[in-house]
Amino acid sequence: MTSEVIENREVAGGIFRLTLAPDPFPATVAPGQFVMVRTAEGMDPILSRAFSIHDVVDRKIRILYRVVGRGTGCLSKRKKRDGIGLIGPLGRGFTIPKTMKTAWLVAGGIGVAPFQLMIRALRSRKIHTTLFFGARTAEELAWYRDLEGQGVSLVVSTDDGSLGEKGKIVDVFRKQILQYQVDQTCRVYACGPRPMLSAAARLCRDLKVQGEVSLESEMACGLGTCMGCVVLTSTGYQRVCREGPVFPADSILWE
Amino acid sequence: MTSEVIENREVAGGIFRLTLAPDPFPATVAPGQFVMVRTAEGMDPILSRAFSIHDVVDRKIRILYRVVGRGTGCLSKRKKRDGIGLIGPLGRGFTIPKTMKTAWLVAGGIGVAPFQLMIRALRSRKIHTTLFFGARTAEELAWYRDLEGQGVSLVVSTDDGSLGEKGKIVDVFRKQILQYQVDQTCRVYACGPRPMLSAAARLCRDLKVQGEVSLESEMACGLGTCMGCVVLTSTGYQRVCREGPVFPADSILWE
Amino acid sequence: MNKRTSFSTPDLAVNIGGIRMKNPVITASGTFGYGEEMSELYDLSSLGGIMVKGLSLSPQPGNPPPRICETPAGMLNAIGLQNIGVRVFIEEKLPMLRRWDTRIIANIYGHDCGEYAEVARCLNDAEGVDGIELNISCPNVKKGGMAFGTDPVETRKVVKAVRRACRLPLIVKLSPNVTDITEFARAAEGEGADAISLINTLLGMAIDIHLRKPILANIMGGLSGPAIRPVALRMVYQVARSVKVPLIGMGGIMNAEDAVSFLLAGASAVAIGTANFVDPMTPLKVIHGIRDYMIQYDMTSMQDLIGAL
Amino acid sequence: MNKRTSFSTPDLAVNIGGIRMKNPVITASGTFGYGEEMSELYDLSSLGGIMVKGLSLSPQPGNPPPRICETPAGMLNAIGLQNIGVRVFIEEKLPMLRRWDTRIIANIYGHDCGEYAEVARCLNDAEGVDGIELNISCPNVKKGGMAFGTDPVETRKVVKAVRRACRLPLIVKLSPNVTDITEFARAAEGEGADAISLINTLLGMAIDIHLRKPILANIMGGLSGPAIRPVALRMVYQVARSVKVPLIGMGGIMNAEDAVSFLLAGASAVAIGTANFVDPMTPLKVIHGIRDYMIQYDMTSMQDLIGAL
Ligand SMILES: Cc1cc2nc3c(=O)[nH]c(=O)nc-3n(C[C@H](O)[C@H](O)[C@H](O)COP(=O)(O)OP(=O)(O)OC[C@H]3O[C@@H](n4cnc5c(N)ncnc54)[C@H](O)[C@@H]3O)c2cc1C
Ligand SMILES: Cc1cc2nc3c(=O)[nH]c(=O)nc-3n(C[C@H](O)[C@H](O)[C@H](O)COP(=O)(O)OP(=O)(O)OC[C@H]3O[C@@H](n4cnc5c(N)ncnc54)[C@H](O)[C@@H]3O)c2cc1C
Ligand SMILES: Cc1cc2nc3c(=O)[nH]c(=O)nc-3n(C[C@H](O)[C@H](O)[C@H](O)COP(=O)(O)O)c2cc1C
Ligand SMILES: Cc1cc2nc3c(=O)[nH]c(=O)nc-3n(C[C@H](O)[C@H](O)[C@H](O)COP(=O)(O)O)c2cc1C
Ligand code: FES
Ligand code: FES
Repeated sequence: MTSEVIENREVAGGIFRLTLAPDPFPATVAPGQFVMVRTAEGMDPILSRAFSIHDVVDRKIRILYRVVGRGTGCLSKRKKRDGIGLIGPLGRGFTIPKTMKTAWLVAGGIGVAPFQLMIRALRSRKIHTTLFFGARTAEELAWYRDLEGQGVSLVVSTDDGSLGEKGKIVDVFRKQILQYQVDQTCRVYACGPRPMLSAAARLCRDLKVQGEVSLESEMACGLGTCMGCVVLTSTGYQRVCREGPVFPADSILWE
Repeated sequence: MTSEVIENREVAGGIFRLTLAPDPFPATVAPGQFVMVRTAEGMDPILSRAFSIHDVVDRKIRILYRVVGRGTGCLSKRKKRDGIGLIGPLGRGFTIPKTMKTAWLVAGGIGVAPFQLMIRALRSRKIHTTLFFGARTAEELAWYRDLEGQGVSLVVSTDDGSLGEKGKIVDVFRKQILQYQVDQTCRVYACGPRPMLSAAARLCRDLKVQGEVSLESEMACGLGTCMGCVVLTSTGYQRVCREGPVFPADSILWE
Repeated sequence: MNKRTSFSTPDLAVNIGGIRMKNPVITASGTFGYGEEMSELYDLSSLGGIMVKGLSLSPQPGNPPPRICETPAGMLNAIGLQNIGVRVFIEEKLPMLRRWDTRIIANIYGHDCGEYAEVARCLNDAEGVDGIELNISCPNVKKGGMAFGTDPVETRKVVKAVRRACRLPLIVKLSPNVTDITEFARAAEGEGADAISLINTLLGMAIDIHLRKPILANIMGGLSGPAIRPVALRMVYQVARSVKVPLIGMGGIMNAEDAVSFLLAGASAVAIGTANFVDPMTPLKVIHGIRDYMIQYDMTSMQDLIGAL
Repeated sequence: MNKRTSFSTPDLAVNIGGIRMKNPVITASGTFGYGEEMSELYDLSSLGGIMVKGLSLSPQPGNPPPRICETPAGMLNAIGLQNIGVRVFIEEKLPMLRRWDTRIIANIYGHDCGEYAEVARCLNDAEGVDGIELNISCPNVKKGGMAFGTDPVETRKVVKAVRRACRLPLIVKLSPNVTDITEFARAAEGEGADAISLINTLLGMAIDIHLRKPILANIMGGLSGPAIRPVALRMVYQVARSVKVPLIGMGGIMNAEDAVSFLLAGASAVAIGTANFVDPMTPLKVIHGIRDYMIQYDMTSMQDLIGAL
């Protein structure tokens, strides 16, 4: 489907928020799902890029992205009213069991992207939610203050200690969670770099709490047909784009 | 070298005028020379496109182009302040002998592009100049009224007769030139589609008047190194980008 | 020109070595799964045919990731033919696929001639497979794959073995990683192939200069996409001039213009591969575009178009 | 890491089969003319070397136009080796070229072994040629060209003939249009080649669907540019593992990262071809970029980089 750029704003150094009006608007969108985006007109780059759905407002889809390479570089130059090709929502998002009472969201850097929509879903179910958000520098975090007004507790950390606690967000999370009594009504959701996810998965295993991780992988189709995006799980290779991107933390063989 | 887009304006349906500020500005620019332009960022399309230098104003270079394919399509989307890669001026332009008194410019369609700069050169030498300008429709011609103020006689024709005379501009030119006494102080300059150029060349031969034609060809380098752009002349294959794009009309083997 | 006044819709039907297709547009093996996912996007009955992901006798796990890597106007893949095995395909996927009014072509490979033949036999006995595409050209598995497609003697052997094992229309898919593609086409034709499809991917590689290692876990992979189109088109042109069986052309076809150029070069049908990833609607657009082209040039049947260079 | 503190500039010098170059960046044959035009744009002394446009015994008119055609991330060319002939080159172009402090490598071809040898002999006797690159891989001339590069027996013959005819360092340039590139590399090495350069262009084709004819007057042409880079890189990687002579890698190198990947794959130098058309400053940017990469990873000499996968 096609979409129109409503806004493409740099919300922090190198981090953009892109608001798209897809036509037609998809029937359902679940937190943790993603879209495949044609970052450029023409064939350079040729493959679409996957982006978590950051938010849905007013029949618009938002994605949050960091400019790292060719695809995101092109995307950052798209202007208001440009048309952008889009497929989605795709994949399996986060699951929120009926009995759940407490959600811990652990985000590393741009891994925070899917949690805006997730927070909306959790709040509508009145689930007690804490977002642990780690980034390299204060600047990457500062813009995210809007989240504070949304009824979630926010714990932040930076690698350099320039804002919030100093250190890796998983370590901060570990310290805090150890003070809780965890049970089946709690769940951990993590999105970020792979080392962070595997650390979060280990923590979940140690604490015997259910965890879900949102993975990234090189994708060609995003639809499940190319078999390019697989990750090794306890049941063999699974497609990140179809069986994921969200997997039970304990199903991934982190090696 | 790089250049900054100052303006990229659609002056008629599908015809754009692009004003570029090159850095550094070239030492010399002669009418009939061209520039190689990187129409897109990235590699789609990968080759630069050649465009005649349409005009030079205020240390800016102007080109006039019609959107026909991928390259010109991309170019039409470049916005003010964008950076565009550029090489030039390149090639050999029109020659204006000292003894010249009368210039007949014959332009077909977008082939009118180099003649704006040419008219400036001719006028500064006080050479009596007539521009024969043919196009498919009135719209392609109408915007060019600015030329009328510049001290040149303007004769126009359209394929459908919607403006000026009806028919091919070479035929219109033939009819008029037959009324003149041609000698060595007259010269014909033609730019446009190949059939028009070969017709103009035949006319020059018949009337024994010197003619120069500006050719197009598929170009890779524009510099003379790839040997891709050759045209068959009486002295063998010559590079349009180096020995041309302007050739003596009688040197080309039109086949 | 006068035909134009009749406004008759051109007939896009083709017969590829016994497989009758309503139009010449097929989806290439490995780029369309078993059709399941794509059926969520559009009606698969629009397609001339579907070439399913390469099937082997037993299920295969495939190569470790990273399996794909983007390249200029193309991509490398080293999937390693991960698949569910021919038996599970027949039981679980084929019934679903049969619901669509399109031709189902099973792409197969084996580790040796016996295995190739065995896979073909299974499909022959199953209900609802319209043809077999013999993949002797996959660069991403050690045994069974490119070795068969880069040695004419091996090509002959494997085609002969499969030819004996099944009565289904047999398409042999050639590797472009050879000096003279026509030699392999003639070998396949000589052993009774009903059609030839070309090209599979070009063997390529990419390196991560910061990690200082190949990007693909498998080191090398197969290059596909528009980058390889000029090579594919050249091979189709060459092969069309050296065999009589119909050809299915593929390699970097992104739109109807590309498809028409393959048909003009001598292919009787085309397959869309990598383009499915770039725009999943490509096959439908190609079908419409071929029709428009035929109308523009007053062509009434595919015979007017195929090889009309 | 501790080396970093010395801030020593890395040494980019390489020795390619006896040709000592100040840096490993060469301009590829046929994409740089005889250097004349490019010398208007920058100081050619910055280059490691220049491979001049293919030279034959007598001047050649080349193929009729159209000779080039853009393709996705690449281009086809069928120049047909238009050139001024080796004697005119020696008399008119070489003296000018010698003014630059860079290595001049003469790319040569002939219609038969005798002619190849004769061209080599002319260059051997001339003053100021640093090496010979034997083009046995041009797809755009009927005789003399690809035929030599796609048959190992022919390859051996022509390399032997040229080896005998001249004492200059001899580089053999391989065709990628073969099943097993290492076979040709070993053949060249066996006959005394001092270095191997690869790859030449892939044979390709494009069609104008409205005129219904090939775009190139020559029908087929050679595909170059980033589109072919994965294939070129793979071949360099394979050949580096099967011969001992140094390699010059080329094929779609557009920037320093690309060049570094070829060096890591095992090339001792790189040549820039099509990129000269896209951005004539590419060779200079590549030289600087390689230096920056070496500084970043504390490499002091090219030995730290070549083959360091
Ligand atoms: C399911 C899924 C969801 C994603 N959601 C988001 C999101 O919400 N926001 C966002 O910014 N990105 C997200 N990504 C990553 C995104 O798809 C791009 O891969 C990434 O932005 C780099 O694209 P590029 O074209 O700019 O870089 P490329 O030119 O492809 O690569 C440039 C550099 O980036 C590195 N790189 C490549 N792929 C990735 C990757 N997947 N992650 C990190 N670095 C990479 C490469 O190693 C290379 O060094 C997601 C990926 C997946 C699979
Ligand atoms: C010396 C020189 C000067 C030129 N000056 C101008 C100029 O002042 N203004 C201008 O608009 N164009 C000019 N051109 C043509 C220009 O370089 C482009 O080739 C042309 O605009 C098409 O580019 P494209 O990328 O849009 O089309 P492409 O995608 O390359 O081609 C699309 C279609 O356009 C046709 N086409 C390709 N090349 C040409 C061509 N050279 N002329 C006409 N049709 C072509 C193709 O056959 C194809 O059907 C000049 C060319 C040369 C060699
Ligand atoms: C991800 C991927 C998987 C593929 N898997 C197979 C396969 O299983 N069997 C096969 O014969 N070809 C396979 N191919 C090759 C394609 O069918 C096709 O021949 C090739 O990609 C060239 O066409 P394209 O450029 O349009 O993709 C695969 C290609 C890709 C990109
Ligand atoms: C226009 C053109 C002309 C070429 N002429 C020659 C030639 O005369 N001799 C030769 O050995 N290679 C020739 N080549 C091949 C290049 O030297 C190089 O091997 C090939 O283009 C791959 O590198 P690239 O992708 O960087 O261009 C030519 C290539 C191009 C594009
Ligand atoms: S991206 Fe193609 S299967 Fe997941
Ligand atoms: S365009 Fe390369 S020589 Fe003219």
